[in-house]
Amino acid sequence: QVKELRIGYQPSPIQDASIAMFEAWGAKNGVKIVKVPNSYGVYVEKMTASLTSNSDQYDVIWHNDDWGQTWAHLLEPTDDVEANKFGSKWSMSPIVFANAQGQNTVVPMGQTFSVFFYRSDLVKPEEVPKTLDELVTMSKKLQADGKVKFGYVGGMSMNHSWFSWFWSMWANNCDVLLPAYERDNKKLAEAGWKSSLTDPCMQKTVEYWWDAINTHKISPRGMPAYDRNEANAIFMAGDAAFTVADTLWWGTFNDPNKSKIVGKVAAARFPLGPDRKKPFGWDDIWGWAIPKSIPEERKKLAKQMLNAMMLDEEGQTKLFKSTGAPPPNTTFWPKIAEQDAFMKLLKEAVLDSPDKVRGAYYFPQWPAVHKAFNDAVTKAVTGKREDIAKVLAENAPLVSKAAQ
Amino acid sequence: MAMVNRPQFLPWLPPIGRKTLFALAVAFICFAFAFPVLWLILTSLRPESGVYYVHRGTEFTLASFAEVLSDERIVAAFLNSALISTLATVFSLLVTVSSGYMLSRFTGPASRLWFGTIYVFRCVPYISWVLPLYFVTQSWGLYDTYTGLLLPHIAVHICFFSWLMKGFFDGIDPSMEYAAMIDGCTRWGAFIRVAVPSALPAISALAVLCWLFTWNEFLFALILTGNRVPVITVVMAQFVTEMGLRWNLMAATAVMALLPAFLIALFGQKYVIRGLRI
Amino acid sequence: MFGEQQRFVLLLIAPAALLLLLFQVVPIVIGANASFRDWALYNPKKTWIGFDHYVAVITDPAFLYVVLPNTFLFMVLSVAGALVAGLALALLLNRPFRGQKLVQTILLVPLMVAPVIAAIMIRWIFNDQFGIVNVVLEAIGLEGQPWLVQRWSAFGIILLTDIWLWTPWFTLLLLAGLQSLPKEPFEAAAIDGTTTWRVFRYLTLPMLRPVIVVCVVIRAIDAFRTFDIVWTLTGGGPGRSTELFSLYAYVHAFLNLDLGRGSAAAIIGGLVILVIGVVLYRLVDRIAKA
Amino acid sequence: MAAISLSKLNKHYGSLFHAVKDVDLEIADKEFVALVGPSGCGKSTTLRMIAGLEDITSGDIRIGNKVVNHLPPRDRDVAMVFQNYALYQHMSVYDNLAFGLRNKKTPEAEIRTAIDRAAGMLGLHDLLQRKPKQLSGGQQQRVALGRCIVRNPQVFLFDEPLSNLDAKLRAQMRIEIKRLHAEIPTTSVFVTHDQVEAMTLGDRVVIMRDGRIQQIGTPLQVYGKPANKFVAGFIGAPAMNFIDVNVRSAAGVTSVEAEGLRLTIGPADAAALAIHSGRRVIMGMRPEHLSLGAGAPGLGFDAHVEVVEQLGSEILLETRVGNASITAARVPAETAIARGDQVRLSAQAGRLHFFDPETELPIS
Amino acid sequence: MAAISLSKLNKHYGSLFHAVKDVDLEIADKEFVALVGPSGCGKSTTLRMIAGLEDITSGDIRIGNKVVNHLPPRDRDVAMVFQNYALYQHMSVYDNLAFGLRNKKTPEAEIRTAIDRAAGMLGLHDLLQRKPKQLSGGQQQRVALGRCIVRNPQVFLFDEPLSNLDAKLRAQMRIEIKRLHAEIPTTSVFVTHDQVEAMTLGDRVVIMRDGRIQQIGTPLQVYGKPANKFVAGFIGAPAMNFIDVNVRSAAGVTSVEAEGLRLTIGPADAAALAIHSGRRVIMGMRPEHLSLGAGAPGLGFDAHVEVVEQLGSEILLETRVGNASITAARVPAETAIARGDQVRLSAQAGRLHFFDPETELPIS
Ligand SMILES: Nc1ncnc2c1ncn2[C@@H]1O[C@H](COP(=O)(O)OP(=O)(O)OP(=O)(O)O)[C@@H](O)[C@H]1O
Ligand SMILES: Nc1ncnc2c1ncn2[C@@H]1O[C@H](COP(=O)(O)OP(=O)(O)OP(=O)(O)O)[C@@H](O)[C@H]1O
Ligand SMILES: [Mg+2]
Ligand SMILES: [Mg+2]
Repeated sequence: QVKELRIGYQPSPIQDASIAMFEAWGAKNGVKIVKVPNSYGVYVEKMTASLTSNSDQYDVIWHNDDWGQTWAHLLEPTDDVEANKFGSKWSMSPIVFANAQGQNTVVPMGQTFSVFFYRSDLVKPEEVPKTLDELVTMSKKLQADGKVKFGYVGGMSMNHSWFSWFWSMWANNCDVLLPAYERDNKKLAEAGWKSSLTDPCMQKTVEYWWDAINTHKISPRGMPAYDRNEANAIFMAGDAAFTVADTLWWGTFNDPNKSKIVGKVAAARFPLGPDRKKPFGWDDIWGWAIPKSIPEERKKLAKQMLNAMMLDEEGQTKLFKSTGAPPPNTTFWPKIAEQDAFMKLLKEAVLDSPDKVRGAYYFPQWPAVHKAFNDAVTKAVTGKREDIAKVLAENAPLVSKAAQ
Repeated sequence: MAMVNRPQFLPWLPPIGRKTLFALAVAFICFAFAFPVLWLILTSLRPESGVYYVHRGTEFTLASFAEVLSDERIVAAFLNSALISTLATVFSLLVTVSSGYMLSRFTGPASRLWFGTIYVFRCVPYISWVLPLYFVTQSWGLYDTYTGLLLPHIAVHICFFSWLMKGFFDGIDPSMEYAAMIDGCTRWGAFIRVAVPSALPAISALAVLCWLFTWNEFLFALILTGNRVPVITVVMAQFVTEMGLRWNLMAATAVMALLPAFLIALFGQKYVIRGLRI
Repeated sequence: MFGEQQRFVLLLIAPAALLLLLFQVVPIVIGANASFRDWALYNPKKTWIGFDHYVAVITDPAFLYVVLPNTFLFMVLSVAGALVAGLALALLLNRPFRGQKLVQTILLVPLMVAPVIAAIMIRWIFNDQFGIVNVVLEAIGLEGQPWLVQRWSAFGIILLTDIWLWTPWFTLLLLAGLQSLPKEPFEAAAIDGTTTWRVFRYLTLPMLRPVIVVCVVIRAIDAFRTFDIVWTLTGGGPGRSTELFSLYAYVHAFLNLDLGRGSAAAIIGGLVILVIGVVLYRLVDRIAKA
Repeated sequence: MAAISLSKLNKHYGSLFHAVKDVDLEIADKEFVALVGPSGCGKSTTLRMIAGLEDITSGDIRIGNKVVNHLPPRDRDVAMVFQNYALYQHMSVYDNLAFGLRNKKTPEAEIRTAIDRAAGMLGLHDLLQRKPKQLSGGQQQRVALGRCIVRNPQVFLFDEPLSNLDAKLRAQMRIEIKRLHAEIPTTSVFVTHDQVEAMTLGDRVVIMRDGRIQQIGTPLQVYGKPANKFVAGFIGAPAMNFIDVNVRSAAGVTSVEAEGLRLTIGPADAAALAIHSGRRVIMGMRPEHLSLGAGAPGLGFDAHVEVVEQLGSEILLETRVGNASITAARVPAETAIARGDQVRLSAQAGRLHFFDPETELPIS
Repeated sequence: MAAISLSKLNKHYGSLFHAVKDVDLEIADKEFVALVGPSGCGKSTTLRMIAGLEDITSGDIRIGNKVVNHLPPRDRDVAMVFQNYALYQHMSVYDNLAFGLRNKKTPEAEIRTAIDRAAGMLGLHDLLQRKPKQLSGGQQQRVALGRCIVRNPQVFLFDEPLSNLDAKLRAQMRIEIKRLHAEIPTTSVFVTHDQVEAMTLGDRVVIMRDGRIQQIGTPLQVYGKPANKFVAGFIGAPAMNFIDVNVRSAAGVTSVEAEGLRLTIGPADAAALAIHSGRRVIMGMRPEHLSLGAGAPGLGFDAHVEVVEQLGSEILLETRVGNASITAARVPAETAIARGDQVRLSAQAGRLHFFDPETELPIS
């Protein structure tokens, strides 16, 4: 009987590279790797339904921090995958991936987070804006010189809030829920799932974007509706000097087939707002998980495969080269950084940053909270400037309510 | 043709002006109508760096098509989609022609009940339906199989098509069927050998529409298939990834998917217009 | 004879009824069942909670004051728009002119693309930066608009897309209807000395009315359930201002993974359209019989 | 071949509408019966019950002594010609004719012979490969007849088969059907609303009204001795003239009077009329029994010509007498007469009909 | 009111089909002309050209001395009644009648008066609020007439307005139209394929065939002196019998012979026939001019009865003489006669028609 493992995933460069390692392992160990791609649009809902109905359609599935807690009780603990110890301690924190018994349920696939990209042909490294105000002045200067049409373009609409809303919020020492940066659900509950929308820091953030769009005109008026495709398209067309995007896009920005700004891109730390002095990094992982419902021997086989993947240095180096995502095994990072300037930069700007934030919250209501938050700030930024406080105040209870 | 069928637009214009104006108006309407699709075609021919700024730059390439076609799944998906659309069309019509016939020819409580059922279920939104459908197909072992995709596709059409078929049969004089029954046919014989052939124009109209609907259907395909039965819309959807949209590939695939639909619509429109008289 | 007829009637609908039962009724019943239970997708406790979800939905101000009005407005405008456009095009195609066949084929184009693809295309077309609409506007010296961040322009674009998608459908049905109208009343009117407008208003329109009403009922039901183009074009934004009822249900069931709440919302919507449909259908019946 | 017998036949549509009421009718083997009556009187319903296309509410139908109440149409061995022919549009004429036989699994060779014979009889040989749409009305009608003939059934049923044809063709097809029945004598029921067809075709004529049979009789009987005023008015073209008259019996002479008219009644009718003396009765005069000129004494009256209809062979006059309209047929074609003229008409003795105004039954 | 004149009127459909050929016709003011001919002969096309519903290929149409060739229908001041009535189904009878007047922006009060008058004339008063679907065929027909009357046009055009009615109603509406024309004399063109309608309604009858006019004349003229064999066969019901006969002139006596038949020809026809002696001609005998019995010497012949059609008032006989079919009308209803009988028929002297077999023109 041929041994086989079925991988439920969703086509993207990182996953493709990771699965390539599975396949290499499979070829050596006589295991057939069956790839079952899924559509992004319905991945979570279909996978959730599949997990709760105890089907054994998949042996290994794509996992993500956003729904780490939603699935934790449905997944096989992975504490016994030995090489997991090489994963990033921060990213694999129990808050994100542990089940009720405190067991880890993920094996990392790669680090995914965004960085601040700028046009290295227009801005010297030392001129890169360090603050939000500098971002405005620098942008205005570049626009006035006719170098670019806009200073900053980034995703803002729901599901792409990270690329503008979240980092700028963090840069103002702000967060979706209060207390800021808290991810312990118990403490958040104690605080009453308090929304930060009424906090002055949030008003500042919204006003910043309102001004950027309407007063300074360093960002396009349509930006509040942009998703990452639109923002990146404009950046890649050379129409903007700055953006925030996943590190993954490093490869794309430098692909002559896709981009008009090849070799003219560099990355840096996020500019900071007035309320934050210390720079920060933001770091999450994608991972693999094993459904609880599959037979024991396949769980074992899957764990063997994942363990091997964690130790596959050649494969992980390839993964980074082809995607720009730091590989899961942290012990390989220094070596890669020696050969690769971008990795060096990522290490400095993000991975080694002492001050890291988490991109999401880890409880099942997070999608609802995220949506309520995004709806609120979008409404505020597309309205009148003097109404911003009012709109935020009106919407704050909705965010808290969504969390409960 | 009689003159009265052509009342003149803008009678105060000289004929030449009227003709030009008419031609311009028609050209504009056609352009506006076809524009999104023309633009899609143009997009698919641009190199990946130009798929958003389509108007910037004049390089055109077939690279996206080449890339899409190099994926063997895409060919399979085309064949699958064609197969499923065709089968769904055939079976949808098989079941709805008879159900529409029943609604038209009989007026008992059974008929009223059936009509009510159809009507009620026509009103149910897909959202409350597809996810439980996923549970159902999964627990019956139909998930990601031809059958599991085909049967729901047929089920979607039952309400709408039964309703339309009823209208068509209402327009066909039943005496032909009576003649057949007197000529020694059973009711079934009369239905299959006489009523169905006379409804052929309507049936072919529905066939064309059904084929197009199924070919372009997204939601069911998305929810009910994995990798064993790739269909064209799902393959297209897979270009939407967590890391953004492969718009050039999606556009190229969509343009290729347009071609069979275009041919069907081109050759089918005659039957559609002839058959859709309700 | 009676037995045979009974059997015949049942057999005629048996395949359709069976399929309907298995693939529509059963799932819908499951959904309906979920709407009375604590049934989160990731953690289906399935404990009975009665009408809690329904209460939650109908007391949700967003549902009452944003979603429902949006949905009704969308339904009315979309149906009216597609009807007017479809009627105009049907009248155009009903007269012979050179290239009539070609024009007819072009007008069917929206039927040929998957609505989702069309919606993505239209979203790009109306992008404020690279969208061709703004490019053209700016080229002729007008100010480009950020179409999708303003409530009414976003709503308008959704409407436009929906109308574009569905106009061919109206055109086909109405053209078929026009072609089956008897021509004598029009000749009689020509002799009676009628103007083009009066012919349209007093003859064409009333004679087409049965077809129009059937189209309207069918389309109204579908328009009420519109989902994918809105989801693709605006996702209900900016800030929920273009959210329709099916998006509301979708967000709850699919995004928040709360099948119970989502189903309850969907069922409430289904009941609403059922009532509208029955009223409209009565209208059809009355008009058809008049 | 078989006799048909209907007894106490009733048909209700829904609970309110009673379409056919207590119909009793015996049709002999090989007899040709014409069922006639105004639109909506239940003729088609009756015929369709015989065919088995409509279930019966109560009563019995026998074909050849077998009760067929619950037999499906295909087992009754009847053939039917429909008003709109009901040809199978998607089949050639040949296949239309062969359809019934193929249903019985008749060998193709036999079918060919049967069709050959029928086609010869009806002159369809050149049309066998055409589709019904490519045929004229008369040709379609012949195919519909052919379809019945080839099956050689026990009973022929006709539901207004000629009413879609124009006058000339109708007369011609009438004769063809009559000839056909003579060549292949088969029990036949012919439904029509045209009394000329009923009279010329039927061995017997059945007149229906509002679901009830009014009279059953040979053509001469229903023409000459109508069972009631309705039948009298229905049978005969142009229709019988009805005039309200007062009966006067004086000095052994019975006469009837109306405005502008006073006729002396012959002894045969006088006896019956005598008891109505001084009362109002309805007098019926057939147009063909009125002639121009003085005629027998006491039977003439003056009339004012309103419309002159020249048929070539004769003239029809629409006249006014007092406030009654009276039509006269059989005026010689060459007569010089015009609208507005005053003419003298005279009735034929013994050809007058009288009806009781309440019961509408004949007085005799 | 106005005369109509058609001169050298032609109509081609496409390049191949020549539907109306060189039609010349003068219709006097207030005249009622009936246009009759078999189906497809171009009657409707001619009428529609007069109405302006069809463009003309060549020739001229004048209405009241004004050439209207290119005038749209609404400017010709004509009114038309269509075969299927063409009522506006969704409007009440009142609105149907008012529609034409409202087009002309006539004040509502005037419209009311006009409709009142027309409704009175046609007995429509109780129906004004109904929809056409709620009316019987005859009532719809009346509304269609009313719609024309209210407009008080120069010309009335009728396109087979009666052919959808049943026989009884047809006869009645015929009289109504005739009466109407007497009350409101208006130039009228009436198209029909039924020669009875044409004869009874028309002041003059125009017979068309294959797009060409065959004869124009009063009813008596076309009946008594048909311009060719086609007209002879077309006019009169039942249709004229045609028999191929050989002319024999011997010893001053001219006779015609066919199988089973030998008739001596009277002096009037003999002269004309003499030059055809020894050749074949076509003899026409109208059924109503044949009578049962011996008749005048030399005019009788034996016939074999094939079909007997009892009309009540008379009998129609279909007989066979040699290999010719001969129909006889006017056999008394009470005659005892049956299929298969041998009877003696005799022709009326001076009522025989003879036609040249090639030209089909009358020999006289
Ligand atoms: N299916 C039906 N349901 C209800 N009423 C019906 C039905 N079929 C016929 N009727 C009614 O029954 C009556 C008799 O109908 P039938 O068809 O027998 O009349 P008919 O004498 O054949 O008239 P016609 O000459 O118009 O054909 C009519 O009043 C008709 O409206
Ligand atoms: N629009 C058309 N295109 C081509 N041929 C036509 C058209 N209209 C009529 N015809 C042909 O012209 C001929 C004359 O038609 P028309 O309608 O005038 O006949 P008609 O004498 O009125 O016959 P009917 O008694 O059947 O109404 C017919 O052979 C018909 O087929
Ligand atoms: Mg009937
Ligand atoms: Mg005609």
